Amino acid sequence: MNIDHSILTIIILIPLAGAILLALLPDKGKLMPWGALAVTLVTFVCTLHLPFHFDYGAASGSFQFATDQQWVASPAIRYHLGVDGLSMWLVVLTGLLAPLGVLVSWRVIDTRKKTFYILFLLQQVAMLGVFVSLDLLLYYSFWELSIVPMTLLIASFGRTENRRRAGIKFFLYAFIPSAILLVGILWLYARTGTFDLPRLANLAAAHGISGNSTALWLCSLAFLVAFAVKVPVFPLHGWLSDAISEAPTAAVMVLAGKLGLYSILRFSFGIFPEQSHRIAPLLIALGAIGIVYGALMALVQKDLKRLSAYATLSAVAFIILGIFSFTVSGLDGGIFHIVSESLTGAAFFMLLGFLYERYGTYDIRELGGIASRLPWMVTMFVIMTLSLVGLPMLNGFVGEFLILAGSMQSVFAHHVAWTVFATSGVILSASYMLWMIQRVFYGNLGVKPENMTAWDIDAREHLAMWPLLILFLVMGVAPPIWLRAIDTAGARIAATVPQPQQANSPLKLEANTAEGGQR
Amino acid sequence: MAAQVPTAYYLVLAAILFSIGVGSFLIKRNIITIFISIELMLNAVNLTFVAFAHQWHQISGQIFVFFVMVVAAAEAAVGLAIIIAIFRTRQTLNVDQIDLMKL
Amino acid sequence: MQLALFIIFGALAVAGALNLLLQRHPINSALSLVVVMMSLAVLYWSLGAEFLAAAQVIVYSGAIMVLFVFVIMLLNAGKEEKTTGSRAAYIAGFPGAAAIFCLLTFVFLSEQKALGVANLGGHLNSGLNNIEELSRVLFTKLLLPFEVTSVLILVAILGAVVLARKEDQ
Amino acid sequence: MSHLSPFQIFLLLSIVKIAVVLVILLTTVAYTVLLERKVLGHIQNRWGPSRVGPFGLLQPLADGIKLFLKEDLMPLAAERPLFVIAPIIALTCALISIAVVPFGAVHRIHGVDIFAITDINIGLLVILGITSIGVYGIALSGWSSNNKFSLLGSLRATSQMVSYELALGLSLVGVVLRAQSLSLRTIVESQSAHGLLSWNFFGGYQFVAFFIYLMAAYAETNRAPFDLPEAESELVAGYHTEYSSMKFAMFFMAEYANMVIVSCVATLMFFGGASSPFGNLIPAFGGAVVQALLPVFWFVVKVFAFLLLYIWVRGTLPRFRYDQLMSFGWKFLLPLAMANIIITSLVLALHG
Amino acid sequence: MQSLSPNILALLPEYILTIVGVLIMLAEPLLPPASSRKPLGWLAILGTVAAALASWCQLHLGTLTAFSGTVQVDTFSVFFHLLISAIVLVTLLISLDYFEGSARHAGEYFALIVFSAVGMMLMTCATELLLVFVGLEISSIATYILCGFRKGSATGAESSIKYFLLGSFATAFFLYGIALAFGATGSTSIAAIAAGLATTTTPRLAFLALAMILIGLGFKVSSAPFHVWTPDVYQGAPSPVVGYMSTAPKAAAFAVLLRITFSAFGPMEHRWAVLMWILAALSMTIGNLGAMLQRDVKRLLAYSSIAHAGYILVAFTALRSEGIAAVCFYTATYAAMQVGAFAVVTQVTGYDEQIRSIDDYTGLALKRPVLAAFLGLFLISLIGIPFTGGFFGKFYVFSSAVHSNHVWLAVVGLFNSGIACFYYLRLLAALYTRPATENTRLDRSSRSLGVPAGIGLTLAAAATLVLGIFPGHFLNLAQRAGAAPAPTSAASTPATVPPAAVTLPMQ
Repeated sequence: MNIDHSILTIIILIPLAGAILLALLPDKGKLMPWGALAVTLVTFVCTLHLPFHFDYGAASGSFQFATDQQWVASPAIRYHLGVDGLSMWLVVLTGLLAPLGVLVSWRVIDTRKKTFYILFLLQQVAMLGVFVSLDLLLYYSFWELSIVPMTLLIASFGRTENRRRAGIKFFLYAFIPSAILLVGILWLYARTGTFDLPRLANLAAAHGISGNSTALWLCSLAFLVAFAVKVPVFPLHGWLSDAISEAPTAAVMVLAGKLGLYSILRFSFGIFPEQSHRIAPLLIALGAIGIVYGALMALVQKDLKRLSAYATLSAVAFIILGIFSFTVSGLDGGIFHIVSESLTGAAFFMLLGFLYERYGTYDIRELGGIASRLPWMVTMFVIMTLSLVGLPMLNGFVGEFLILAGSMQSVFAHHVAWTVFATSGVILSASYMLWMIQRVFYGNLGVKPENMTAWDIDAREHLAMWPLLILFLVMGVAPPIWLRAIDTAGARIAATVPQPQQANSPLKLEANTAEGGQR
Repeated sequence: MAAQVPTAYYLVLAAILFSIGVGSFLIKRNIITIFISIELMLNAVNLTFVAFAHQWHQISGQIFVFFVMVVAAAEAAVGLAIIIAIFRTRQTLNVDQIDLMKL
Repeated sequence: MQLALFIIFGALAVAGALNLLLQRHPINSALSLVVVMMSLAVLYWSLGAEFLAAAQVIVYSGAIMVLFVFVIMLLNAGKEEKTTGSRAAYIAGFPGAAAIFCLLTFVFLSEQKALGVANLGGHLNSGLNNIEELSRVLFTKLLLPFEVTSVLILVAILGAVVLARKEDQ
Repeated sequence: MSHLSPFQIFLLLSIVKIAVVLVILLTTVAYTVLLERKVLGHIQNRWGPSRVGPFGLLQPLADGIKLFLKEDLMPLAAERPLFVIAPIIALTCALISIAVVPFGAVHRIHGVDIFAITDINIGLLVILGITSIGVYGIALSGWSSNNKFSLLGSLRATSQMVSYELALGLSLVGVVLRAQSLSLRTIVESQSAHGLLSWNFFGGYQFVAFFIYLMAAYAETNRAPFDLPEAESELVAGYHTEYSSMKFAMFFMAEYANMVIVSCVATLMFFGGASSPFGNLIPAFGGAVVQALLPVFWFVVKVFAFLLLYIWVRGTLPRFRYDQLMSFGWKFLLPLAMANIIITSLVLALHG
Repeated sequence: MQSLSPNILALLPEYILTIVGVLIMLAEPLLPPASSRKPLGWLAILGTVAAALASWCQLHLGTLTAFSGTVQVDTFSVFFHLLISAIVLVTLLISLDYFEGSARHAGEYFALIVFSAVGMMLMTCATELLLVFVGLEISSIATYILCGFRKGSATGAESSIKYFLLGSFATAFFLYGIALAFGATGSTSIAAIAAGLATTTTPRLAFLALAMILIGLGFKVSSAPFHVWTPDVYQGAPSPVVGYMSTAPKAAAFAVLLRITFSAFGPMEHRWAVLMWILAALSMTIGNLGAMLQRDVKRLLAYSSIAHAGYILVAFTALRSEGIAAVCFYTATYAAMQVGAFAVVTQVTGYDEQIRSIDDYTGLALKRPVLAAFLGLFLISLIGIPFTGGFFGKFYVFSSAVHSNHVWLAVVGLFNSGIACFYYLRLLAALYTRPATENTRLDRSSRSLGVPAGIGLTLAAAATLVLGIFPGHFLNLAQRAGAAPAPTSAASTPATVPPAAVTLPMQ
């Protein structure tokens, strides 16, 4: 039997089995973190199977490593898994971040380790499930499931007394829209009799879902809103700063961005192409506003965690801008940026976590002047910052550049003004990040560093950070490794747009680069 | 002597009794009286059954009434036992004072 | 005759029911209900349900209501007090009851034509008397409900025993 | 009377029947009291009433006049309407039952059966129903007197009557099963074929049922040995402590009227009612009038025998204790009555 | 087995349970007063298992009618038989230890539960409203008593009397409805009513009958606006009883409601579907909003049960077989999680029920992690998170509603389920957060989890999970139940005499 057909199931099952195993083992010493580390590493190794056996030349739109079995006969729910260029790297990314998450939690989590690691692994199961499910209901199941462990992680392992509220807030923000999403899914099923994504996409392309355009429009909105809250897109970000400032580092690393963005790309664009096109101008505008708003808010934060939350908001807004441009480069850039931003964000949160371990605070005013004491720390912070602000040769640049280029080319109205507006976000992000570095690491010694002795990055932390730092560089200098697969997906989505005057674009070159990588 | 009464009149009589029962159920404050109101409602239902049984020439309506009586007897036994139990613990039969559980 | 019976005993029943509603002492309410029940027994008889008329007197008036009176005497229940709850109940109770009454009456009177008229005696099937016919159906077609009633009564007995027994045993 | 319509005849005769029966019943009640006092006296080795009239025969009259002329006391704390209604209920219920009792063979004048006020097909149920209503009289009298002895007495009486009503009703089921009817006439007829031998008591093997009935009936009428509700030594006089004058007389009459009814029912159900104990052994003799009155004679004799039994029992047996009374009713009579029903129905089912 | 008469075969589970109940009743006074009543409990459990097996066997017998057509045992009723047996089983397992320490009439308790199960089972297989009524009363009366089973507790008696009064009130309406249905069609058998309605000359009467029946059964399933009794009763009654009475009688009542609406009043579907729409929307909204205000866990779960009744009512607006299947499935999942949740509550609070509010549950995960994990699972299922039964239940219900074009009802419902997670989460988060001050109340409940209760909890949890992960078989069963034929008027012909046509002369 070819392992290709079961690899995705294996990837999902390993963390699940690990969680069950941990539940049965006694919570003694470091047994839990070691166990979790082993499980996550094995998962990661399995995910690496995907890029090595991915058929880069396969027809655009085909799913690989697919398995398709009946789950429930009636209603026709199928156990349909598969990945394409869009999701493959996200799976790998999720696999990579998990062991890192275990490593950063090593010391922070000292009570109720069992609960923590079980929830963490379940969270991983849910995320992997979301990325590989091709059946709408299966997907929805994982999507909903992903909320629960996260809520519990926030509510039980949050930083302050505010944790319970933050957890519930996160849950409500995530759950209520997805309840409406379920109505949408049910409506689709009632119309078409299938939950299968490829079939739905084909039907959509053939305008075969429903003749009722209003209903279709409402349904697409149900989808989009649910995803947009999870991203979060600008006005729906109410949960983000609370959740990020409360959640433990390992949870924050996977909190924002990926799931929602992937879902928009996969489902909104896949099932409702026309509706997505129609709403694109609005989303472009929201994206641009989000970029600037996030950056401005980050600029005035006094709390590092909140600052990072707004930085995240700004970064995902970039991606929104890119993907809703519906150009090849915008989409490619968006997808690439999802991966790259996740890595950068993870690094950011990990470093913040390290800092907190040492000084017990996120308050910028209490820190300062630690560069001399913690040289490794500051180095890493600076590299991460440079990646985040989009320095060429690092990963952030590739994504941002492609996105801005793509949105310039976009066929939809108002784009140019918004793109220009959004570009200012790049400058703003540089300012708040660098200012943050300046305030935290240089200048006068803060209250905390003065009174506390801290150790520099230790071996375990090195082990966690270096893979990311290396990846920053590799992704910056050799994006085609990633773009090769991503482009198959990006191009397919872009192809749904009635092709207009793309030829006159001044930035054709970059798109070519991407296409070059495809071969 | 052969004056006939429309079945509807019997039904209206039953409706009157039923409504008085409902009103009494809602208005009365003494548990026993409330229970008595329920019995009145059941009686109204019985009258309806008998009237319809007469109209349809179907004995099953009368049998239903018979069962209602049996059930009412069983209910009365249990209900009054419960009432005695509550009187033992609370020393009152006023529903407004039986309010340990409120929001 | 039918009309006379209906008017006399119908009026008596309504009067009893109203008295039930208006009396403040539970024992008076209980006795009013006995009046209602006895009037209904006569009406049953006039509608050809002799057995039910007897059963009404024996079971309802003779057993159930005696039990009520007995419990009222046992608990020495006093007059109802007016409480804050009762004002709210008046506000909800009267309109509710009136609404139900209007609805029911409207339907009954509007369907009056289809419902036919009642005659004294009202024989169901000629040749059989009421009790024979009743028991014939009861022990053939409706045998199961009849048998199941024994479980019902068993439960009631069990319940009465459980509830009435003192806790300290 | 031919110028009267059948309905008018029916009405007229009915009224006459009711009046006659009522007078006879009340007289019987009055003289049962005298009988009781006399018999009790003899049992206790004394004379009993002997001053008023020959052998004291006018004593009931004197008692009646005395009660009638007594001051009618109305306790202050009593619930007035109920206090007044209670004895009326008691007496009315006691008297109404006689309406369905057939005290002679079917004998029609102008189509009207003259030896029964009415013969309806659920006669037995009517008697049971009316008996059960009678409880209200006692219950309400005790409660409305607002006197603890009365209340206790009436509580006792009520629970006693409710308890024994069950056994009483069940004891009659065997008879009904045999006769396959609830009409008292039919029940009597089912026993009249071979005189004494076909009575339910002998021929119908219903003697167990009869004893259950007898005991339950004694309890129902609050008579010794089940006369706890009015146990003088414990409760003053039970539920009628506060009653005086005519109201008291009503209770008194109700009690004795109930005795008469119970005796009538026992006669009808178990001893062939108005049928002759010799069946067809003795050939018919006398004219039509004698033929018509002979069953009445048998009926009266039987009822009288039961009344004597009542008095005899009262003179002989001590009173039960309350818990004994209850456990006797529930734990002995009731199961026995059920067993009797089961056996009777089995026998009937197996032997046709 | 084939040689048995259908009269025995069709009611085999009921017979078994009745016999077991009588045995328990007889054995109770024979046991010495101080001895444990556990053997009686085990006897009841054994009987329930046997009854469940008997129902399972009935599944292979096709459709049976018995007792002159008053009973029809088909996949539909077998489904509910199995469900009720399962609920009873778990309840009994949980209750075994509940009475430990003193006998406390536990024997009667088991007997009452078993008897009430008989009543409910009869309700689900009856095709004659008279039998439905008697069954309903058996189960109701038993439950009234069970509510007041903790004697000397004022809240228990209060809950009992409230349930009793409002339950009887509802019964009167239900009966009135039956009387009017009888008046409109001349029969009280479901098939005959359906036949009679097609030709009725009194349509208004029929509609009134339906409305009255809906009011009566609405009380029994505690759907708004007939829900007023629910919170008080649930709060005061013993916890294992609440778990039982909030599921099994509701399941039976829903079964009856299904039979009455889809079969008896099938011809009037367009009219009652509207009523159901309103009832469903009201129940969901009132239940969820009410639950948000609660601090007492049992009250919270009571309001949540109102909301769940609303979800189930949603399926009544759907097409026949699909709607029935959805109701069956949801009822089963709801039963699993609700019984489970109350099982945990039972374990936490014990007999004296001192641990009431959400705050009392704070930090349960630290003290009793296993119980907290169970409760967490049930709460997650109640919210409707995937891979638990609750999700598939909701999915199926709303999918059936959407399928018959009630999209807005689905929107209302799912929006409601969004609101609902707020209060479930408050409890869930409380379980998993460390209390600000040491929660001493929980220490008192630190009895260890007994084996029977553990089995019961595991069964409920397993059912919740299996229904969520592998719903296939069960859905299949529910669909078979949905496809069961409507009762036919084989033995019960409707009255053919047109009412007004015949007026017999006076005698």
